[in-house]
Amino acid sequence: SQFSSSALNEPTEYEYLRKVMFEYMMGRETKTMAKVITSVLKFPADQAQKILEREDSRVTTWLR
Amino acid sequence: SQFSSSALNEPTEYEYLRKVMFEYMMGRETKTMAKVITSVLKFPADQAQKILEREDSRVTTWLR
Amino acid sequence: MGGFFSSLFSGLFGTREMRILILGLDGAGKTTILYRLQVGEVVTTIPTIGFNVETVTYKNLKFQVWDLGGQTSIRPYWRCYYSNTDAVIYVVDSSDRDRMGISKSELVAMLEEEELKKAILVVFANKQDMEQAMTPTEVANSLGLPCLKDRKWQIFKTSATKGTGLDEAMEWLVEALKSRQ
Amino acid sequence: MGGFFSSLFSGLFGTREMRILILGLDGAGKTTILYRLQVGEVVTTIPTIGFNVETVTYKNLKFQVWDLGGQTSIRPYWRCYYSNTDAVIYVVDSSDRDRMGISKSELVAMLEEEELKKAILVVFANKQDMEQAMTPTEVANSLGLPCLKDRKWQIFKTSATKGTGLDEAMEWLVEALKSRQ
Ligand SMILES: Nc1nc2c(ncn2[C@@H]2O[C@H](COP(=O)(O)OP(=O)(O)OP(=O)(O)O)[C@@H](O)[C@H]2O)c(=O)[nH]1
Ligand SMILES: Nc1nc2c(ncn2[C@@H]2O[C@H](COP(=O)(O)OP(=O)(O)OP(=O)(O)O)[C@@H](O)[C@H]2O)c(=O)[nH]1
Ligand SMILES: [Mg+2]
Ligand SMILES: [Mg+2]
Repeated sequence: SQFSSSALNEPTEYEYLRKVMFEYMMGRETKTMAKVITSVLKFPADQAQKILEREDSRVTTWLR
Repeated sequence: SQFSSSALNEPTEYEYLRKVMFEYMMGRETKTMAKVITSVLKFPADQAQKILEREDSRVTTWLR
Repeated sequence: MGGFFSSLFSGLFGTREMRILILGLDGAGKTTILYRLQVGEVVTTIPTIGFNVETVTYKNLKFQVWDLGGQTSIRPYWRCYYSNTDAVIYVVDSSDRDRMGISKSELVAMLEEEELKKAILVVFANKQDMEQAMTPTEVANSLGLPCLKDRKWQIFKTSATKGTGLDEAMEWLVEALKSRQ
Repeated sequence: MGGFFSSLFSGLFGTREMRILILGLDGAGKTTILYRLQVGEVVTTIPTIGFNVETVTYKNLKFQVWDLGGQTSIRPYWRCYYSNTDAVIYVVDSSDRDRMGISKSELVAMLEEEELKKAILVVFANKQDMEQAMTPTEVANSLGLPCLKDRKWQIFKTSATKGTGLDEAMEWLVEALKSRQ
């Protein structure tokens, strides 16, 4: 199957996304990770901004 | 550039990932979105489990 | 009728919103149905790459309804949404005879999932307004519904664009959810 | 010396950890350097697809050190990490003459970024243990360092595997960070 130019270009980028996503989902350095994720996945500017604004106001606590 | 079998198979999947990721990052239905993301990106089982366990103990509050 | 239902069910269902999934092949009419149920109108749809989720109020009951994209490559991810699902609305394009077999395989795979063991199944034999549409009985047989075990199910003929059949189906579903409690 | 530095800097730096990025082309030796700095040993590395981030204590000061993967396809994402960076350690494989031009372009692009305007630059002319290694002066000229404007920078010859040159470089960096305050 062909891959559109807007998609991930190669396995390294895909692997990279997984690594960064894992860190983000584990709550580590989420602001930086959010920047990377929105770049790798080429989010539209307005969506990226919404996400980053949200990161700025994040307060998370974890039970246990 | 060729794409490995472990990567996203086609543009639809890539578009789908973006949509789900955006919802996740905006804090909507995060448990379900986390399941989808770890599936689409084929996270190793142990990583997926860590992420889902973390979702179960998530308490987030947003300033403003 | 609304008053009757609301007073009866507010006690029975408690405060929990029911969770309903709308599944089926691409182009079956899922998104059209979701917005028919929510706003009572036919909306213009594009193929759903992702999902739509809306709160649908029916007979004063609240449902959280998920309409998942049905294209081949994203069907494998339906299962990520199964947890805590009370009912599945399975939509079939009754005029799409060629893909009835695929629709059946997807349905069978879905019903095998542990998380959906207790979910109620409503099949919408949709697009009944089209000339070449199969009858609900034909659709039921093609999907193998008569052979289902340990499953509360029913099939209805609908036309999402004309708005026919949806009310009957939803009423049955509400009753089924009620009696399951 | 540790006592001197710790008492001097605890006041100057306050409690904020300094943020340092290690950048450079793939295979330059970034990950080897990170762990040399952190644990004082040569570790076996694999190409970094992603990043490593470690807290490095040097002269009783704490640095948060980010080592970013340098492969071509993930270099465009370096810029996502620039915010709040106090210093960049730019690592060059001094024996890789063919790619000195690419290394220069990446460095130039990086230094143009607004977020790094105040960041201090330390270049590690690494792999000096190799016979064909360029001298630090040659490396500096190839990278165009002498022409840099409004930038505090210095170059050091290092061998991450032999462990030479790293101390001098880090001492200069600490001084530079101090005088910047
Ligand atoms: N004739 C007829 N057309 C219908 C009916 N229901 C839906 N359609 C049309 O079928 C097409 C596909 O409908 P959608 O609701 O987008 O289909 P879907 O199941 O959401 O498809 P995916 O999002 O790709 O999974 C649209 O052009 C609808 O207007 C119906 O009952 N009769
Ligand atoms: N001879 C010699 N080899 C070195 C030196 N520093 C690192 N290496 C070797 O160079 C290879 C690449 O080193 P890494 O630290 O993994 O390179 P990197 O810059 O992190 O590469 P990426 O992660 O792909 O960006 C390894 O085999 C190291 O052992 C050095 O000073 N001299
Ligand atoms: Mg749809
Ligand atoms: Mg590395």
